[in-house]
Amino acid sequence: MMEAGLIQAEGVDKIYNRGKPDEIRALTNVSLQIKPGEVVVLKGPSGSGKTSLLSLIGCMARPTSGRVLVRDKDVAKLPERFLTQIRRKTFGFIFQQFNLIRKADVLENIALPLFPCNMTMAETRERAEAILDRFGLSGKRNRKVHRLSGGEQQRVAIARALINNPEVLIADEPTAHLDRKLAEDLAEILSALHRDGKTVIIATHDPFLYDHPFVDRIIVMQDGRIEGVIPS
Amino acid sequence: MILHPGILALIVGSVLTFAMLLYAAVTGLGILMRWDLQSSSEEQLLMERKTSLISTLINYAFGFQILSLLLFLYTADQLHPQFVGAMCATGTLNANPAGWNVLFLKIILFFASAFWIAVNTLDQRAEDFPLIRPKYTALLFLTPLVGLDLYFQLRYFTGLHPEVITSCCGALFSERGFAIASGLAGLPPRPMMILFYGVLTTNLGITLLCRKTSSGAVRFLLASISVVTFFVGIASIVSFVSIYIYELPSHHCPFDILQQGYAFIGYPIYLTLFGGVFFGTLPGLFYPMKKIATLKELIERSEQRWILLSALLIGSFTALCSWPVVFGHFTLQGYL
Amino acid sequence: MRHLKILEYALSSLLRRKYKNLSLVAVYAFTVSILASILFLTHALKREAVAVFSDAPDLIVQKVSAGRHDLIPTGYLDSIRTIAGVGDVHPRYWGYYFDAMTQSNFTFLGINENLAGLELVQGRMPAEKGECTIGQGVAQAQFTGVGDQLVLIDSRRRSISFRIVGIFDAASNLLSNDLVLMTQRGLREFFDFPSGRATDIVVEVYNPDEISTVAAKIKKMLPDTRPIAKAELFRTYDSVFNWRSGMMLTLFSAALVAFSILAWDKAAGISGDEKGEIGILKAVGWDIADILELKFWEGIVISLTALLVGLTVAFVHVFLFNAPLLTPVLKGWSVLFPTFRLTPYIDLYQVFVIALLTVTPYVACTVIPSWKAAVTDPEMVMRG
Amino acid sequence: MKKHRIFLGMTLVECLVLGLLFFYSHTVLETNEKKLIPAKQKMVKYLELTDLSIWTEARYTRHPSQADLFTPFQDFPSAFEHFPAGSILAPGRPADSTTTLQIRR
Repeated sequence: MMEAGLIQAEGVDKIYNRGKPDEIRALTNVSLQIKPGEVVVLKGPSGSGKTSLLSLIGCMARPTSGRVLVRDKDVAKLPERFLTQIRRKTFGFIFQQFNLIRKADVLENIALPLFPCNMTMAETRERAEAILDRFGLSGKRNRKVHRLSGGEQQRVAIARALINNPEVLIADEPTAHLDRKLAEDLAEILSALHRDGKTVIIATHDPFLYDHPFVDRIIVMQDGRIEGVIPS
Repeated sequence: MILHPGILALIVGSVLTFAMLLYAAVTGLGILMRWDLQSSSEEQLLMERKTSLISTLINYAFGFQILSLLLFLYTADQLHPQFVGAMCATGTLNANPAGWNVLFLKIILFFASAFWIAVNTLDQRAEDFPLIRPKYTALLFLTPLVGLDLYFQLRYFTGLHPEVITSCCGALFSERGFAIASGLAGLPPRPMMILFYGVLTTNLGITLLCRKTSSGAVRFLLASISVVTFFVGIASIVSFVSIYIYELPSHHCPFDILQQGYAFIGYPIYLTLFGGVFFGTLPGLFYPMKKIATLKELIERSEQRWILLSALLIGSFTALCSWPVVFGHFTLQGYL
Repeated sequence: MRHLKILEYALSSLLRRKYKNLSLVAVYAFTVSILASILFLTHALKREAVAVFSDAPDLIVQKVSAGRHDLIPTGYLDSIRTIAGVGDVHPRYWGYYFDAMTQSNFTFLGINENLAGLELVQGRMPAEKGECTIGQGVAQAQFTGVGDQLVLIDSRRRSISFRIVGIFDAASNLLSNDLVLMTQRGLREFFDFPSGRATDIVVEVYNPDEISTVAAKIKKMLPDTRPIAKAELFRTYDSVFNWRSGMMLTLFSAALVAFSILAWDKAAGISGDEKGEIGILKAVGWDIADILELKFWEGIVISLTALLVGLTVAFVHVFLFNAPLLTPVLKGWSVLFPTFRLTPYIDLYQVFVIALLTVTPYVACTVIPSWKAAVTDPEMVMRG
Repeated sequence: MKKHRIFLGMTLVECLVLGLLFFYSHTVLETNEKKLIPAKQKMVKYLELTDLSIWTEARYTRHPSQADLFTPFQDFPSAFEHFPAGSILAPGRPADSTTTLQIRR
């Protein structure tokens, strides 16, 4: 198997509410390829289709037409539960909003992706604790998430994305709600992941991120199409 | 109609189950008509998601079916003092012809829903919904059965007039009777025992053979002998197992063994028989589906488990039935 | 393992909305306890009747005249004695008495003069005409005790006083509450029975299997009579209490329906908060099946807790406190109502029926709404 | 992450409490069956009683097994229903219906 085939999109269209008055054409004939270990930035103004493309790549949604291949497996036609399985094994997500469960505590939030997995409670806990340590959150493990500061919430969200030890990290506008200091922290974490050989896909229009040295490639998007690729 | 709490529970539960299955069937009809795995329309996506709802609904319905089979027998048993001459559940069932229909339907539903769930489980583990059409076609047949069950239950319970004299189970299961059930008791114990052990040994033998070969014929044979085992098993319980348990030469009632007085021995006996027969028929039933590429491996993996389970359950059934025959104080000598 | 973890998550998700869920469990447990109280109470009464009446008369022969129960000629005794398989045959003398002062009904029963004392009586049995033994209810209504006089008005408006020689124990209230026992002679004089008549006739039948045959023979020989077999007595009690509990269950099923609506509403009206949560779960890799399992566990936790609590409450209510909330319903217009301590007869069947009656509607009410929540599009979370 | 243990533990405790109550009922039952029930049976036997004395307001509620279908209307021409006992008490079935049936047979 070629290295090239980690994630591949071929002529992907995505249309929301097809056949209805509020039909939206989000992506048109998008093709791209992402190699393992690469850091790719999707750049473009809001509404250019970045998020739609991320959800297709991340197996959150299925394309209207075209193919999406994850490790040479066509995921476009898989039933939802298989998509979920692939998503759980392969991807970690950092959302624009942190998407934490507000009233639950830190430990629970971090362990969220592990609940439906087949491992013991102790093992789940162990893994959550390890990742808590790594992000310096051990002291706050029983704190409710909505009582944490923005930066801490950000770290909880990242820790949750990494707990399954995913190959690919997908981040959608990760710096949108962060100040400069926290954005730098995030960039630090992302470049560390890059050094560990993880694939990172970021959608952003924040110059601080896409001009950052760890970025391998910038894909420029406009109106649901890929306008150009800038290898940096 | 007798306003009995058990009857209320049965009817409430059956109405709810029927409503659930009706919903499932309507959805299933939509799936049968518009299913297109190649399409990525939102409608198709919704249908795919609905399949998981239907699985849940049927799991619940099946769970209730098992409980309602027990509850039905229990209630029939509790009601027997209301009927002149009725000495156990048999008498209550005789009080209205619909009673036996309900019992048979509930047994059929037990197996039918178990099969549906087996098919569904397998189908859900394959990536391309290979069995979606047969599955939902079967659902269209399962739903009317549940409706029929509800109908017969209502007919049975509304038609129960406590004044009517029923033939008591002594009369029904004695040699003089003419119903099917009395025919079972009429089967003489000695030949029945020979038949019973013969069939069970054959069954276990074929099961072992199944573990060795992957031939389809052996699997069909196992399925057929399992069905035979079911009827021979029930007939033997009526014919001789019951009298060894009750230690009375004329008491053939197949329901009394479910009672506390006999240490609930009926539950393991029926459970092992039903379970063993069910798992015994699965390999034969699924054999034709091995043609489907995505299912072949799944079936082959599950098959070994089914065969093992069937052997274990049938083995336990034999042991449970033989226990009172071999170790009980009661002997049939002099009655034969 | 997976199931335990989803249970764990279900619990913390329930705890996050603890007031809402606690109130749900409370209402649910209340419904269960009402239904269970009814079943426990009626079942215990039924079993008590079956246990206590095992030695009731085999056959009672009443005379029916113009469709009404009438006094029976004692001449019938000899006709009945001629039937094969019949043992002792003797008349019973009893009747009702309305006590205007306390506005209550008593049951008068005439007994043989030389009846031995019973265990559940303080004092002794009436041995001569002017004596009586009374039930607790009568004693309380009249504020009397052993040694006092019981003054009654007979059919000629004469007041006649009886000396109370014994009072039944409270333990036998369910049988004896309204009884006034006097000698047969005393009773016949009091009610002014026509000579040669009795209230009804008790027939002993040697072989219990022959009771219905004997009954048929009596009916054929004396067409104006109505034989009542012991089995019919049991059947009456069985159906009275089944009917009664069934009726009450039907009445209280309104509560069950109301509760189901509450459950449906609770499950269907999922708040934006919960919806968001489910979206997050789906986004981080929970499948529809996992979320349905989560909802299933939530349902199990709520219904199991409510069921167990409800059953316990019902048990305490019925058997430790003698069902104070249900007695008004049972009691009705009876002025004399026995304060009885029920023997706690319970079998698994009762529990099974209660569980099915209460859990099934709840599960049914939550399944479709929870599925609706489970199919939330994970992509929704990406878009915020 | 111990909530499931607490829950399972609590459920077990609840089951235990219920079990103890049932066990208690069993012991009460035993003592009653040894002492009270035989005494009551004896009472029924000697006094030849046929009914429980729960509702004393009318003949058909005081002696359900001795009354017939007409009894409710015999007490008084425009008799009140003896609510609730009368309304939720299935009237005694005519006892001779069974015997006549048997004669017919």
